[in-house]
Amino acid sequence: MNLPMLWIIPALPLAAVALNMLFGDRLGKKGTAFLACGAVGLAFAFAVRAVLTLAGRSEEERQIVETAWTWFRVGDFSVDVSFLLDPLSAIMVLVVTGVGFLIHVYSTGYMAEDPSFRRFFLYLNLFMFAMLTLVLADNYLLMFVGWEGVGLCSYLLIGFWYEKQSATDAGKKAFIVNRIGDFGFLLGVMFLIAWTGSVNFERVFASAPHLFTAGGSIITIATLLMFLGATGKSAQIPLYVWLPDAMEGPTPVSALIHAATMVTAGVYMVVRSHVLFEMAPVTLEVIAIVGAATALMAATIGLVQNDIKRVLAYSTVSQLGYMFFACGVGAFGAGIFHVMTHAFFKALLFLGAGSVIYGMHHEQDMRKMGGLATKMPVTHATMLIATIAIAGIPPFAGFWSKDEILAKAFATGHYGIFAAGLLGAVMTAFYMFRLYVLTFQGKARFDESGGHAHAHAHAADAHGAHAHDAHGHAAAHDDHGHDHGHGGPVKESPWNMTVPLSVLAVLSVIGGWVGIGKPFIEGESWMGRWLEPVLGSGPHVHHLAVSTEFGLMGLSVAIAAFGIFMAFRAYLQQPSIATAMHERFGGVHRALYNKYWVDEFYDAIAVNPIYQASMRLWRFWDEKVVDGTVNGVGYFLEGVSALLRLFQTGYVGTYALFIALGVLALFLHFLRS
Amino acid sequence: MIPTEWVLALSAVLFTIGVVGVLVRRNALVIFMSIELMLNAANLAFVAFARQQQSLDGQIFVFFVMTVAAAEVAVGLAIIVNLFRLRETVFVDEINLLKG
Amino acid sequence: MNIVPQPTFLALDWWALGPVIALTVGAILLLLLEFLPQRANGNRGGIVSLLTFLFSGYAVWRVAGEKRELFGGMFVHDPMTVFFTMLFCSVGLLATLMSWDYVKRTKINQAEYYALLLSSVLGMIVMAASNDLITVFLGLELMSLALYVMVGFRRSRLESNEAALKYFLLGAFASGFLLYGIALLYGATGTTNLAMIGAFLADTPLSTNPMLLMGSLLVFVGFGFKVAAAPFHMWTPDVYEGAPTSVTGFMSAGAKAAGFAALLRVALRALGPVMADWTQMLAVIAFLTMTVGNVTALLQGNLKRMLAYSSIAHAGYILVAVAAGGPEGASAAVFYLATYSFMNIGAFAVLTMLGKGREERVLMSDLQGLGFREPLLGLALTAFMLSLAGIPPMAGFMGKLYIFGEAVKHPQLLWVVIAGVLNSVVSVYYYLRVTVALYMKEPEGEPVGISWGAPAVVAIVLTLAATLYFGLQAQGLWIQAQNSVMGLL
Amino acid sequence: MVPYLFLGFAAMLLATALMVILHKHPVTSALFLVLSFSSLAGIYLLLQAEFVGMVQIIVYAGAIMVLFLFVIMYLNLPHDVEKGAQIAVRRGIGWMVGALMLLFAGLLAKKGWVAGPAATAPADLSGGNAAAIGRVLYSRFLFPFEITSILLLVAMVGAIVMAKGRPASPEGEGE
Amino acid sequence: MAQLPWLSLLVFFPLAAAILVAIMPANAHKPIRWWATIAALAEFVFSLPLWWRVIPGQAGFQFEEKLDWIPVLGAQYHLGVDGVSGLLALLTTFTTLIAIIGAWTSVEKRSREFFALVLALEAGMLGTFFCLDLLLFYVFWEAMLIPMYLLIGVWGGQRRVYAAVKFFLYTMAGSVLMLVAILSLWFLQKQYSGIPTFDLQAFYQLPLAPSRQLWMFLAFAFAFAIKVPMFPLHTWLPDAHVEAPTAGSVILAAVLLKMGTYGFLRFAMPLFPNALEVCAPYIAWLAIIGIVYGALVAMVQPDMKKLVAYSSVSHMGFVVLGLMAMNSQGFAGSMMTMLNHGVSTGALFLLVGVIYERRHTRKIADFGGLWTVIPVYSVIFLVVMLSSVGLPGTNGFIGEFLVLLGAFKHSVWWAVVAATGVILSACYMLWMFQRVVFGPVTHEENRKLTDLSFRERLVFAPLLVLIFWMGVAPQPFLDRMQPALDRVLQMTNDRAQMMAQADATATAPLASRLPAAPAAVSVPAEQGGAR
Repeated sequence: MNLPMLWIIPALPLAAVALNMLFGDRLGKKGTAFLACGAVGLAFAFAVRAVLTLAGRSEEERQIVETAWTWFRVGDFSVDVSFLLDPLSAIMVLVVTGVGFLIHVYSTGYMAEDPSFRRFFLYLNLFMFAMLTLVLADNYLLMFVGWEGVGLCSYLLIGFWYEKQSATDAGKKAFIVNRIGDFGFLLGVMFLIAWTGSVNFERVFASAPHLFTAGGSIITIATLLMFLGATGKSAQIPLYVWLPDAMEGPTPVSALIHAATMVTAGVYMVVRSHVLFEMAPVTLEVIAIVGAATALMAATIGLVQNDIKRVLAYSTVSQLGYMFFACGVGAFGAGIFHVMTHAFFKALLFLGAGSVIYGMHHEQDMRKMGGLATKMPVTHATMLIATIAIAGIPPFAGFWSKDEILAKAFATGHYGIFAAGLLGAVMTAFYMFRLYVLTFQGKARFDESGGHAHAHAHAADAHGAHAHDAHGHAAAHDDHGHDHGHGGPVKESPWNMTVPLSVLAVLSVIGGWVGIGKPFIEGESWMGRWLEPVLGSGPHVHHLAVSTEFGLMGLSVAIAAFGIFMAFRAYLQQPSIATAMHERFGGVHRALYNKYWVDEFYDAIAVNPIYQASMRLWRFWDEKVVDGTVNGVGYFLEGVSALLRLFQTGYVGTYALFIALGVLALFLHFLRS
Repeated sequence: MIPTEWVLALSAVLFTIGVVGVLVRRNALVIFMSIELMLNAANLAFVAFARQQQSLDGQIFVFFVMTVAAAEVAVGLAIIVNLFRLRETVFVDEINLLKG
Repeated sequence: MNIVPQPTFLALDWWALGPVIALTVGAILLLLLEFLPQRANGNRGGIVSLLTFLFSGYAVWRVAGEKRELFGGMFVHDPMTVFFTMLFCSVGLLATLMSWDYVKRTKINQAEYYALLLSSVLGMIVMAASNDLITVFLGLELMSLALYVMVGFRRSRLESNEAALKYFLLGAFASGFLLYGIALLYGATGTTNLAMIGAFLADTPLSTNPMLLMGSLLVFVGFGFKVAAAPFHMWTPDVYEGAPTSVTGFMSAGAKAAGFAALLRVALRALGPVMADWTQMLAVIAFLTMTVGNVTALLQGNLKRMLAYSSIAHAGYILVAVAAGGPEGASAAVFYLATYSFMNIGAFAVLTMLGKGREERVLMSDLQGLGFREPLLGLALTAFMLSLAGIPPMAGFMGKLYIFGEAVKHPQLLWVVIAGVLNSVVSVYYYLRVTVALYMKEPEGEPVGISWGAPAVVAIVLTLAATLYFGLQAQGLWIQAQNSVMGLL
Repeated sequence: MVPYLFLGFAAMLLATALMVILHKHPVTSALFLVLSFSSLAGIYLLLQAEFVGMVQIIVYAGAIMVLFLFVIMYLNLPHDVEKGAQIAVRRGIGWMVGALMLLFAGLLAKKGWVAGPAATAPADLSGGNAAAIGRVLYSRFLFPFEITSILLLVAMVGAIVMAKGRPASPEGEGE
Repeated sequence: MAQLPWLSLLVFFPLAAAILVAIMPANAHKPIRWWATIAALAEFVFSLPLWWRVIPGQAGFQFEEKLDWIPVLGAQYHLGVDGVSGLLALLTTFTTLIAIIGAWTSVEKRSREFFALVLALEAGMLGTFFCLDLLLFYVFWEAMLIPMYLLIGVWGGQRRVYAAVKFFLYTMAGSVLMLVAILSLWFLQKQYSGIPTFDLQAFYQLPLAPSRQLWMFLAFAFAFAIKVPMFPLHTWLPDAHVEAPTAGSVILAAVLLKMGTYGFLRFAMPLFPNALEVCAPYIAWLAIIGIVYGALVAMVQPDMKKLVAYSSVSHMGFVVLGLMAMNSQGFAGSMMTMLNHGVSTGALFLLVGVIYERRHTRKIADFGGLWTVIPVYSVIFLVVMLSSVGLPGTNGFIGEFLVLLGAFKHSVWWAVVAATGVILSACYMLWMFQRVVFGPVTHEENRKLTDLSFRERLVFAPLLVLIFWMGVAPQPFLDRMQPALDRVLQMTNDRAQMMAQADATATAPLASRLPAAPAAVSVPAEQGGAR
C-alpha cells in the first residue's frame, strides 16, 4: 500500500464511535476503553506513517492531497471531501492524535467510575474525528465541518454531566459563542468563494494575489471575518467568555479540547490562511492587538482565581493570545510552534490538575489544597515541569516558542505588543507558580483524615430523598465523576493517569527543541525549515543581531524568574503579602476576581436585551400587531356583520323602504351619468 | 286630446302615492291597497301608451294586470286572514319573529 | 298585420310546449285526484309531480336541438329555454324528492302542495321561455303566487305565515315596480316583445331616453327583488327561514334561476344595445350584494337563514357575470345558476332530514357531532358547503371560475372580481362553521333526530353527484351553458 | 272638454288615492280606493280604452274591493292607531322618499324627454274596443291568456289552502 | 412501461386507498392502521422510481400525461415531473408514510377517518407537485386544504377550531387572488394566441408586458408567501402547528409549506420575471426579516411545537431568500433547504409528538432531564436538533450554506443579516434542548416515561439516515434537482430579457407622445415592431 490513506486517520475514531454506539453496551468499560484508545492510537500510528511519507518527499512535493468524493457541486461551485497533508497539518495531526491518545488513556483512569463512561468515550472519539477533519481538510468548507464538529463535541463534553445546570449552561454558551465566530468565518469564506470561486486552499491561495488587491478592503473584511471565527474558536477577545466556563466539563476534556487541540484551531486556520492574512495588514494589526490584549487581560484575571482549573483556563486564553499576536506580527511559524508546545505543557497541566482533583476527591479550590508534593509525587513532578515550561524557563518547551514570538514581535517593530508580551510573561510565571505553590507546597489546608473538604453539601439536595447507589450519584454533580469511596487519604493516581503525565512531561521538556533556531544554530530552526513549504520564508526576514537575540532571551528569562520569585514569596514564604495586596488594591482585585464583569456586561448589552426584545416581539408584535391585524380583519367583519344585522329588523316597512331607497339610488346613478 | 305626458305624470304621482302608502302605513291591508294603487298607476301608463301608439297591446296588458291583481288579492288576503287568525293583528310592525 | 293568425302547430311545437302542458295537466290532475280517496300518508302528489317533471324534462329534451317561436314570440323554444326548462324540471324533481317525507312529517302533505309546486315550476318555465314582457310578467306572478302560498304552507306555524306575509307584501310591491317599468319600456319602444325592443333600440339609439332608462331600471328592480340583489334582498333571510325547508330549497334555486333567466333574456335580447351603460352600476350592485350577503351571514346561527344570506351572496356573484355582459357573461351566469341550484338544493335536502316529526332542527348547534354520528349525511353537507364556498373540486368552484374568468376580461371589472374572490374567502368562514359544528364540536343537548327517507336520500345523492361531477368535469355543462345563450331566439 | 274632464278625474283620483293612504280606518281607505278606481275608469274611458274602463269598474271596483271590504269587516278591524316616534319617523322618511322619487323622475325626464314611438302598429279597431281586444286576446295573446287561467287557478287553490278551516293552534318557534 | 400513466397512478392511488380505508368498519383500529400503512408504504415504494427513472440530466418535464379536461377552457389534465417536483414528491410519499406510522397509537379516536384523510391529503399534495396545468394546479392546491383543515380541526388540541379555520381562511385568502391572476393570464393567453389554454408550458411562452406583470406576480406571490409562510403572513402557522395532531404537523411542515416555495419556483418566478426583478429585493428582505424574526420569536416560546413552528418561519425564510438570489447556488440551496426542512422539522414534530403522546403536554417547562429517562429518544433529538441548527455534516448545513452563498453573490448584506439566523437558530434550539433533555428530572411524571418503541425507532431511523446522507453526500440530490433549477433560472432570465424588450414596444407609443425625448424612444419601438 503506497497510499498514505489520510482519510483513515479521521475515519478510525469515527468507526470507533459507530462501534461504540452499536455494541458499546456489550463491550463493557474495558472494551469501550480499548476501542476508544485503540482507535486513536491507531490513528496516531497512521498519522506518523503519513507524516513519514511526507517527510520522505522533497520540499516541493511535501503535500499529499486525497479526494474521497465530491461533497457537492452546484453550478460552477464545487466542494470535495478531500484531505490535505502538508507540513503544517502534519504538525497538527501529530499533536492531535498524539496528545489525544495520551488523554484518552488518561481518561480511562479518570473516568473509570463514571456511569457514563461509554458516552464519554463516544464523545471523545467523535471529537477526535472532527478535529482531524479540521486539520486535514483541504478546503475551507470541509474545515468548517470539523470546525463546527469540534464545537459540537465541545458542547456535548462541557455539558457531559448534563444534570448540572451550570454544565449545560456552559456548553450552550460555548456553542453559541462559537456560532457567532462561525458566522464570521462563514461569511469570510463566502467572500473567498465570491471572488475566487473556490474553497480549496490551494486554489484560493494561488488565485488570491491576482484577485484581491493587497491591503484592499475586500480582503481586509474577508480576513477580519475569518478572524472573527478564530476569536470564537480560540477564545480571544471579544468571544473568549465561553472558555473559562467550559471548565465545567470533565478535566480530560479541558485538557484535550480546551487546551491542547480545539482552541488552537483558530490559530491553525489563521496560519493556514496566512497568504490571505498577509495581504491584509490591517487585519494582521488587529490580530496582533487583539492577541496581545487577550494575553494580558486573561493573565490578569488568572492572577486571582482560586479554582485550579479556572486559572488554567485563563492561562490558556492568555497563551492563545500569544499565538495570535505571533500571527499578527507575521510570525506564523512561531504561532504554530507555540501551539505545539502549548499542547504539551497545557495538556499536562490540565491532566495534572485533574490528577490533583482526583486525588483530592473533587476539590478544585486551591485554597483548600497545599502540600501535595509528597502525597502525589508523580503528579507533582510532572506538574512542576509543565509549570516551568509555561513560565518560560529554558530549556523547557515553553521558553523556545514564547521567546520566538517575543523576538518576532520585537523584530517586526511591534514594541507595544512586545511589551505586553513581556508583561504577560511575568504574570504567567507568577500565577502559574502561585498555582503550583498553593497546590503542592506549604501546608495542607484540608482535613487530612480524608473528610471531604466541602462535604457534598449540594450532593444531598441534588439527590433529594430518593435512594441512590454510590455510582448513580456520581453523575449528578460536577466533576465528581469517580466516586471511589468518600474520603480516604489523598494518594497518587493510578498508572493509566500517571503514564500519560510522564510522557507529556517529557514532551514539555524536549518539545521545544525542534524550534531552537537562530542564535544557537545556523539558519532556520528545524521547525522553520519544516514549515517552509507552507509558510514560505518570505515575510519574516527581520534578522536580529545575535546579541539582541540573546538579550531578549535573557530579558524574558529574567522576567519569568521574577514572576516565579514573587509567587513563592507571596504565597509560600510570606502569605501576608498576598493578603495585603488584596486589601490594598481591593477594587482591582474585585475587578480581576470577577473577570472584569465581562459576562455581566455581555448579559446586559446582548443577552438580556435580545431576550427581552424577543419576548416583546412575540407578545406584542407577533401576537398583537401581526396576528392582531389578521384577527382584526375578522373582528371588523364580525362587527360589520352585527351592524348589517341591525338593518334586518324583520319589519316589512324597513324592507320596503330599502327597496324604495334602492330605486332612488338607481335613479340617482342615471341622473348623474 | 290629452297629452300623454299628462297622463304619465298622473300615473307617476299615483304610483308614488302607492309607494308612500306602502312605506308609511302599518296595516297590512292598507299596504296592500297601496300596492293596488301602484298597479293601477302602471295600468294608467299602459293605457296612455296604448292610446299614443294606437295599439291594443297596452290595454291587453292592463287586462292581464287586473287578472294578476285579482289573483294576488285572493292569495294576499288569505294570507292576511291567516295571519290575523294566528296573531290577532294585521300590523306589520308587530310581526318580526324573523329578523337579524 | 294579420290579427288572427292561424296557429299551425307542428309536432315539434307540441313537444316544445310539452312542459307547459304537462305541468298544467299535472296540477289539475292532482286537484282532481283529490276526489278519489287515498291512503293516509299516501304519496300520490309526489308520484304525480315526479312523473310530470320527468315527462316535462323528456319532452323538452326530445326537441332540444330545435328552435321555434310560438304564439308570435310569446313563447320561444330555443336552447336557453331548453336549458332552463331542464334545470327547473330537475329543481322541481329534486324538490319533490326532498319534500316527499318532509311534508309528511310536518303534516302538510296535501295535493295542493304539489299542485303549487308544479304551477310554480310552470311559472319559472314561462319566465325563462318568454320573449315578451307580458309573459315574463305573468310567469313571474304565477311563480310568485304559488311560492307565496308554499312559503306559508305550514300555516299554523307563526314563522311560516309571517314569511308568507312578508314575501307576499314585498313581492307585490316589487311587482308594482316591475310592472311600471314594463309600462315605461312599452311606452318607450312601443312593444313588449323583447326581440322587437332590441331591434327598436338597435335602429334608434335612444339609450339616453329617460323613459327607457327608468323603465329598464324598474324592471331590474323587479328582477332584482326576485333574485335577491342588494338592496332588494332583505326579504330573503326572513322568508327562507320561515318557509318550510323543502320550499326554501326549492325557491332558493328555482326562483333565483327563473329571475336570472328572465333578467338575462331581457338584458340580452331587449336591452343588449344599452347594457354597456349598465356595467358599472351592475358591478356596484353585485359588489354590494355579495358583500352584504356574505358579511351578514357570518354570525348566523340558523342554517336556513345562513343559507339565505349565502344565496344573496351568490346572486351577487351571478350579477358579476351579468355585469360582464354579452353572451359570455350570460353563459357564465347560466352555468353558475345550474351548479348553484344543485348544491343549494342538496344542502337543503340535508336540512329537511334534520329533526323528527314536526320539529325543525336547523340551528348550527343542532349539527354538533352529527358528522361522525351520520357520516354520510355529514359528508354530503360538507361537500355542499365546500361547493357553495367555491372550493375545488366542487361544482361551485367551476361556477366561480367561469364567472370571474369572464369578468377579468373587462379591466373595469377587475375591482369587482377581486372583491368577489375576497368575498368568497369571507364566505368560507361561515361555510366552515357548518363543518366545524359537524366534526369539531361535541354534541350539546338532545341530539338531533334524523328523519331518513329514501326520496330525500336520492335527492341528496343526485345533487351530490351533480356537484362533484360538474366540479370535476364541467365541460358538458359549460358547452350547454354557452349554447343556451348563443342560440338565443 | 276632454282635458277638463281628465283634470277632474285626475284630481279626484289623486285626492282619493291620498285618502287611501292617509285615512286611519281601513274600511274608509277601502272605500276611497273604490272611488279612485272609479275615477281611473273614467280616465280610461277618456283615453279610448272603453273595455278596460269597464273592466276596471267591474273587476277592480267591484270584485276586488268587495273582497277587501269583506276581509276588513270579517276581521273587524278598528281604527289604526298610528302614534309614536317610530311611526312619525317612518312617515317622514316615506314621504321624503316619495317626493324624491318624483323629483328624480322629473329631473331624469327633463334631461332628454323622448316621447316614444307613436302608432307603431295601428290596431284594427273594427267592431269597437271590446271586440278588438277580444280578437287579439284570443290570437296573439292566447298564450298569456292561458297562463292567466292557470294563475287564477293557483290563486284559488292558494286562497283555499291559506284560509280554509281554522288552524288548530298557533305553532311557535321551534315547535 | 411508457404507456403506464404512472404519475396519475401515484396521485390517485392514495385517494383510492383513502376511500377504501374510509369504508372500513369504524372500530377496526388495527386493520385500519395496518392498511393505511401498507397503502402509504406501497405508494412510497411505487414513487421510489422517481429517484432513478427521472433522468437527472434532462431539464424538461418527463412522464408527461396530457388529457383534455375542459377543452372549452383549454384546461388539461396535464401531469409531468422534473427534478424539483420529483424530489418533492418523494419527500411527500416518504413523509406521509412516516407520519402514518408515527400516528399509529396517537390517534385512537376516529382513526379510520384520520388515516383516510392523511391519504387523501397525500393525493392532493402529489397532484399539486405533478400538475402542469394552472387550473389543475389551483384545483389541487385548494382541494388539499380540506383534508388538512379537517385533520387540524378534528384531531387537534384545545384551540383546534380556531387554528383550523385560520389556516383555511389564510391560505384561501391568498390563493383566490392567485386565481384572479390565473384567469387574467388565461385571458391574455387567449388574446395572444387565440387558443384558450391553462397549460403551464404555453404560459412560459407568453409574453407579458412588464407593467402588466406586477399585479399578477403580486397575486401569485401573495398566495405563495402565505403558504410558505413569509413574515408578516406567518401567523397562521404557529397556531396550525400547535393545534394540529402530530401527523398533521409533520405533513404541514414537511410538505405543505414547500408548496409555497415550489409555487414561486414553478409559477411566479418564470412567469413574471420582470415583476420579479422589481419585487425580489423586497421579498428577499421580508425573507431575511422572517429568518431573524422567526428565530427570535422561537427563542422565547414556552411551547415546543410553537418553537418549532417559528423555527419553520425562519427556515422557510432561507428558502425564499435563496430563490430571490436568482443564481444556481441560491436555487439549489433553496431546494435543499426545502428537503432538509421537510426531514428535520418533520422529525422535530414527530419528536415532540412522541413525548406529547406520553405526557400530554408540550410545555418546555414540563420537561427536563429526559436524557436520564429516555436516552435513545434524547440522542435522536440531539441529532435532529443539530440538523435543524445546520451543523455541517448534517443536511441542514448544505441548504443553508448554499442559500447564503447564493444570497451573498447577490448582495452581501442579504447574506450578512441572514447569517445571523445561523447564530440565533443555535440559541433557540440549544436552549430548548437544554431545558427539555438536560438537567435533573424535575417532574415526577417524567420519570415513568418509556423510551422509543420499536415502531418509533423505525420511524426515526430513515430520518436519521437521510439527515446524514444529505449532509455528507448531497450530490445525488443536487444532481437531480439542478437541471430543472437551471432551466427555471434560464427561462426566467430569458423571459425577462425578451419581455423587457417587448415592453419597450408597448410603452413606446405612450412615451413618444411625451414631449421630452421623442427621438430616443422611437428607435426601439421600431425595432420591436419589426420583431
